[in-house]
Amino acid sequence: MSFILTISLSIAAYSIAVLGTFMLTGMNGLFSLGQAAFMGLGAYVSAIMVVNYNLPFALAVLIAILVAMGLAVLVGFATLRIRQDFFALATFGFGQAVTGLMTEMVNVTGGAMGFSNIPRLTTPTLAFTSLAVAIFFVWGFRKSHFGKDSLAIRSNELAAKVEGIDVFKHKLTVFVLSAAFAAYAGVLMAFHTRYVEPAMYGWIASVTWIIIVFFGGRDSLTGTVLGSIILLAAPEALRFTTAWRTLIYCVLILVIINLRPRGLFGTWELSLRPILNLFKPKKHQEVQ
Amino acid sequence: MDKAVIVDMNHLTKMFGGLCAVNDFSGHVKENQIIGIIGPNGAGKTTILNMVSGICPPTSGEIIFKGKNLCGMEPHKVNQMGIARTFQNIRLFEDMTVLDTVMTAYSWRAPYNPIETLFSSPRVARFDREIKEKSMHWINRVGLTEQAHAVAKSLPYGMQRRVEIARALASEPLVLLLDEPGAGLNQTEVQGLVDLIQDLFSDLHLSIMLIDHRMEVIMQLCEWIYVQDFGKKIGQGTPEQVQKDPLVIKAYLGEDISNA
Amino acid sequence: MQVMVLLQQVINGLSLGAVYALIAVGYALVFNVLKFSNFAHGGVLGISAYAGYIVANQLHWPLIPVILVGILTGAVVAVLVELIAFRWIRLQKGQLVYFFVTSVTMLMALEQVLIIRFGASFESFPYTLLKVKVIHLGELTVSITYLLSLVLTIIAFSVLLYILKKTKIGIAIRAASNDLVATSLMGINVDQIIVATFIVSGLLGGLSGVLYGISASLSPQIGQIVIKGFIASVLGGLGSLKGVAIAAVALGVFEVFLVATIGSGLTPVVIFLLMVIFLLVRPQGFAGVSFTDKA
Amino acid sequence: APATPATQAPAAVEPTKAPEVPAAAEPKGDILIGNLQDESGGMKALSSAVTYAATLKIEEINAAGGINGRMLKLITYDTRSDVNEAINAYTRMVQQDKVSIVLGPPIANIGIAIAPVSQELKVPVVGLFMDDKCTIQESGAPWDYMFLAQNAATAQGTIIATYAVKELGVKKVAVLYNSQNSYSVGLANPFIKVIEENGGEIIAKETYTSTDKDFRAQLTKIKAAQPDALYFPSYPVEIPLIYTQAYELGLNIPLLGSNSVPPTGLAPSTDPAATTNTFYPYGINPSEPALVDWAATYKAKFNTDAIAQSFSGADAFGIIVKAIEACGDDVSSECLTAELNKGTEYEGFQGTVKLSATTHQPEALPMAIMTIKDGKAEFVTYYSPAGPVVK
Amino acid sequence: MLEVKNLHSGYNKIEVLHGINITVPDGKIIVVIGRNGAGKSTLLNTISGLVKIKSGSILLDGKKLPSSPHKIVSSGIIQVPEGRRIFPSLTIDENLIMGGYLVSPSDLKTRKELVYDTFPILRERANQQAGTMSGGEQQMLAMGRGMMAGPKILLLDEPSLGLAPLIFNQVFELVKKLNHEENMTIILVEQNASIALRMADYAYVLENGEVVIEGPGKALVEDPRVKAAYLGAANKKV
Ligand SMILES: Nc1ncnc2c1ncn2[C@@H]1O[C@H](COP(=O)(O)OP(=O)(O)OP(=O)(O)O)[C@@H](O)[C@H]1O
Ligand SMILES: Nc1ncnc2c1ncn2[C@@H]1O[C@H](COP(=O)(O)OP(=O)(O)OP(=O)(O)O)[C@@H](O)[C@H]1O
Ligand SMILES: [Mg+2]
Ligand SMILES: [Mg+2]
Repeated sequence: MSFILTISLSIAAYSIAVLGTFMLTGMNGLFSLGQAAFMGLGAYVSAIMVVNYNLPFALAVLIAILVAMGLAVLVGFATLRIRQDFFALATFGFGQAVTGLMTEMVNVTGGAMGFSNIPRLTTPTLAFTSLAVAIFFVWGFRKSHFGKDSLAIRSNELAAKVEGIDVFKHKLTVFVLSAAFAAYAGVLMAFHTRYVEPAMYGWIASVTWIIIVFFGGRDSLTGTVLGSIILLAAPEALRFTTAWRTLIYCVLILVIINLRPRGLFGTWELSLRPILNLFKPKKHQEVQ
Repeated sequence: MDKAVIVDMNHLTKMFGGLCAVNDFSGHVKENQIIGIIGPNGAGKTTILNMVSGICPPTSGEIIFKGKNLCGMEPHKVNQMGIARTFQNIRLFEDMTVLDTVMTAYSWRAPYNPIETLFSSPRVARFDREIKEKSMHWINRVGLTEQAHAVAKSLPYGMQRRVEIARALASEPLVLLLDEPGAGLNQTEVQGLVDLIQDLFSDLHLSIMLIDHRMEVIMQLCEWIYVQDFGKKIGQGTPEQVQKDPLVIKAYLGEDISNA
Repeated sequence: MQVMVLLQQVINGLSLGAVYALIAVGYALVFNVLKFSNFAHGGVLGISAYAGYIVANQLHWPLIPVILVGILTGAVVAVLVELIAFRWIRLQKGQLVYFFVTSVTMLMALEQVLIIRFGASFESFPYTLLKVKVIHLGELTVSITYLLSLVLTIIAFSVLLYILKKTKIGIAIRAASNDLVATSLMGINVDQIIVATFIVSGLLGGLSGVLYGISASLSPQIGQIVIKGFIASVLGGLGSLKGVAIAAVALGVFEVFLVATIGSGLTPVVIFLLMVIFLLVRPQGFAGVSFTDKA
Repeated sequence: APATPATQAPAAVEPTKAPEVPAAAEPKGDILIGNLQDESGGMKALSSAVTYAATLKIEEINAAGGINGRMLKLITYDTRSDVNEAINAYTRMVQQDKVSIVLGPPIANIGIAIAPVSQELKVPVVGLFMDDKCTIQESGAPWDYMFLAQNAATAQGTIIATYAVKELGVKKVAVLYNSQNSYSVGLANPFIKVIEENGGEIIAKETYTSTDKDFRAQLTKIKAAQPDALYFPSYPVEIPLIYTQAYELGLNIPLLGSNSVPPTGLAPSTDPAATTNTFYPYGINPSEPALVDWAATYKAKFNTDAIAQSFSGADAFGIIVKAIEACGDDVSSECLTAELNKGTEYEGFQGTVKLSATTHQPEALPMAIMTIKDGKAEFVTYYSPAGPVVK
Repeated sequence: MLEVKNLHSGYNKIEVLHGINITVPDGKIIVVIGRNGAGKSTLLNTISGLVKIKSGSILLDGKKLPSSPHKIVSSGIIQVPEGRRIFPSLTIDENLIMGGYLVSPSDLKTRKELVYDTFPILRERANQQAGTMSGGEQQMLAMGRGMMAGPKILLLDEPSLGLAPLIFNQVFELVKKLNHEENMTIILVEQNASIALRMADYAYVLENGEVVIEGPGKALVEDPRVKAAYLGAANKKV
């Protein structure tokens, strides 16, 4: 696979995880330091299913996502009712526990040596279509009442409760969905790099996705997607800066957030309406 | 014609640490009735509404609504059963327009799950359109038509109160709890509010529990009034009775009520 | 013999807890007062540790000046962090959550600064910095750096509690955390108050950085230990420094016992479960104060 | 409207069959050598050693007129010790920069991850990743393009285990290793195996994690088990800590280490009293005059001490250079790979490195057993799994 | 004397006040009334420095006011803001200490006593977290906190909000008392126009960010336009 395609494919896969974080942290203000662990779960479970148990890819993917969602339900159930910073702490602990188990269960996971010999099953088509579907899903989700509920809960939980919104259920739903996104991204990555190791899924990775969401703009889906592409491509683009690379990357983020405290794109959304309107017969013009 | 009791509060007590905010309060609201709760600051009025709306569970006592005890029920359940409220300290959502704010009150009725939003099924579209229309209706009712697309939090204080009322109405409740809706309105505007509540009341067959310190609001609207002081009920009755009650005058109204 | 091993493990746990506690104070100050997770505190800690290392290793300064250098560096870096990562956002009335984002970025950036400057070699404080390293109590040993941490933690906590509860500045710091606008309406210079908060937190960060650097060896990632401060702060309970201290020590003791019984591999799993159980039965945290906004 | 960046997906286009292997390099251009290292991550210290070593060598060669009149150029890409980044970087240096050979990192996980990619891109990697999996496939056959320039972990673990049993006479051994670190795990496993095979007994097996700085819990437990010796294959950050803490807890037994102790020993970071009774295997004997000289040049240039990876890195680079020289005008990946497969002997700092065609690892490279006196490293003997070796 | 001259101000792009002129002589009570959204709070916030001046000026004794809120406070202007804005996680006592941040320690004591005497409930609850107080109690606290500084000029934005009738009267008595006994200049924004206008030395009616009527308070009470728009309910017999 060509270099550009390799990179784009990783960006697409990671963007899906970032979209999960967008729903969870951007829209709902829930900070999870364990999202990467869900990615790891997706990666390990699917890889083990395919490599050790010869399951078909699609089935393995399904199982992996379900496992991640199931664990998200458990973690969410225990922690989403209590204070928000508890959620951050609990997800952090969960992430540590998951990577701990990955390291410990050497017979199944290969431990610190990682799990290799994964076949290359992630095609560019699969990755890019998946990203498109994911974006489309989040877009629809946000436009629906779930989006408004998210905003309401984020800014005043009590008021949201007294108007009938089941805040706990909502948060759980979002958390489980975001876990599914992360897990699926993990699957795509695992079958792309063909090697996974526990160290890939630490809390720093989760934090990176949070940064991406806020960099692009937590109130803008367009911003999140573009921010995600920019920041995921940046390390490659900045290669020429050699050892300064990561520092420059950090400075870039700091500068942008300082200049645009609501993220690069603020609340701006790319709209296809003007384009669509071009194709619409004149008489059908909507009356606003 | 005797109306049936819709919310029955029995021996409600709420302690905060050593402080008894509400002490053995009993009372009820009947169908299509407006009752008032008055009393000095800190008397426990808001706390009563908080208990009814599920925000703070009573230390003891029970609240019967539709044959069920609301105590220990979560706020969203209480709302879904048909009790909506406004807040004394306004609680609006950051960055949301008036319309969006009001629409969220319909969320829990949505018939679709998150996955369906992906396909934008007709159900999703239809529901969203319907609640938009309904929400606009409530916004019109409280007179905020022009402000529908303004960010709720940037509105002047008086209008923010009306956003809260619209949001509560959008829950399509049987019982409406209003905590000082008249605060921050001038004397002419207060009259407008009274008329609004009166209209809503008769159109929607609501039951209303009302807290206010503006006597013109309470006296014009309420059929029955409970008077609280230091957490204790010190009197109840029709507006006329309460106004003449010496205990109430001493604890709450003061000798000279003409200014109020 | 078994008893001695057990006792030694208790000492080990308390020692580790003392280190965590000192790291947690500086973190908790900003966390409790300004209400956001200031991971950049880790960066402050890291830079200070290296600053102490430079004067200890290259200029051969003795312990006390080395610690002072660390403390001062901490204050300076913390103020810089405030200027770079928080000031602008605050002036533009940005939301609090962005502080978390910039603070983590700042942690990474400061880490990178260390990597660029020191990443190519391994550094440790010279062992001669501390003349006596351990105290022997019969068969038991207690490390001096840990004792130092313990004593300094207790002092830092007491001073901090006093400042926050009893002095005007301290109350103003807490007021600022509630409502910046209302604080300025009291005639308080909010900028100064916030800088003051960061200076205090930076002083503590510098102190813990040097001490941690001495007891552990140096690596540019040293700042990530701030996560222990985060854990302790959340478990401690919002608004309570005492709770944070207890939580930090408890964390140290648990870690040591779990490592000694079930091994390091499964320790995070059990810690996670314990944490969840603890949060479920005691949502108000160790300190037991819970503040609920009134409806 | 959906915020789909529609422009994002020229997806379906399969990679056109771009020549995945660079054609024979244009005459007289620089010879490009890829260098896959951690420059901004946690393993920078190890990686830099390799880069520095290669840089020194290149300067030497280029100053002497290059190879066949062509200059060598190192293209270094940062991996941040991140596997994905490493794969991207490798792909990039192969496809965009058209390097014909790559100097690999001293990190096993990256070696393991790169191996299947190298099988596709067909550009050889010579590195220091010590785990067997980096050079040998599941099937037992070597990865065609992966080469290891120092003893594999198995060999290293075996040598110190054998030394411990045979020369130090230890029976009951404790092991303390980092279960999250492939280097540590990779060394601990063969060590344990050899000890047990030789009638020894592992009476305590304790692990720690990468962020740990406090090993007292484990050491207290180990002390209670009363072993004859403790083996701790650890990274350099942890070594002084383990020495110090073991000493403080009164663990007075031989401490067996791995090749991450700095060649100069542990002064001034660690109390010499804590390091007196210690033995570890080393790829080189740092007291050999040639090495001392080179280490001095190295230090003068980079202002940091040469470590084990500097020497083995220099050897890895030397092997690459030797292959390039052998290929003459045709510095293509095919030729270089073929050359590396020939098992040519390379005289390096580590001795005579001869890459086996079946494992792509050096054939039986004896190691120096080192000890520490007054904080300084001291050579004891050369040793191979079979016993002492005289060089 | 405080003079607001041709003041324009507002939020971002929206201009709310369009050329306001107000004169506040020392020792007087000035009342500002107006409908919801007329710009009353914006006016007070501009004086306090919370809202930026777009054009025009605000002069205190002939000198321009400093630009940052805390400096304006040190020049003797204190606002009791709309919606109370007490510090919820601080205790009552600490809230009051904050109110007297710029006051000397001995003054602090006496002023605190004054506040506690005025609102005994605050003394009773001195160590309660302010956020858990009832709405009216919080309003008393906000008022008390404003008194702590002993300002030259006190800006009150709807101080009667949520107060029970008895306390309500007490607050207005307090305003008069502060004005008489401490010679405090007071700018009062109040919805309860009839009572406010009666105590005003001079009053302004704001509509859509402009002063539409002004005059001595007593005169305005009788003004038919004011009666119709702002005193509606007062005319009805309750
Ligand atoms: N969460 C809480 N913790 C401690 N005390 C509380 C809490 N909530 C309310 N209180 C106290 O309970 C008492 C009753 O408060 P409540 O808000 O019900 O009064 P209210 O009658 O609504 O007064 P107002 O007319 O001023 O709004 C007050 O003294 C208040 O300080
Ligand atoms: N933060 C803000 N951002 C944008 N517009 C605002 C903001 N605050 C107030 N406004 C607008 O400024 C105008 C004046 O508001 P202001 O709060 O000054 O009115 P007010 O006279 O105090 O009303 P009330 O009697 O309801 O308190 C209103 O149209 C309001 O929508
Ligand atoms: Mg109330
Ligand atoms: Mg106002």
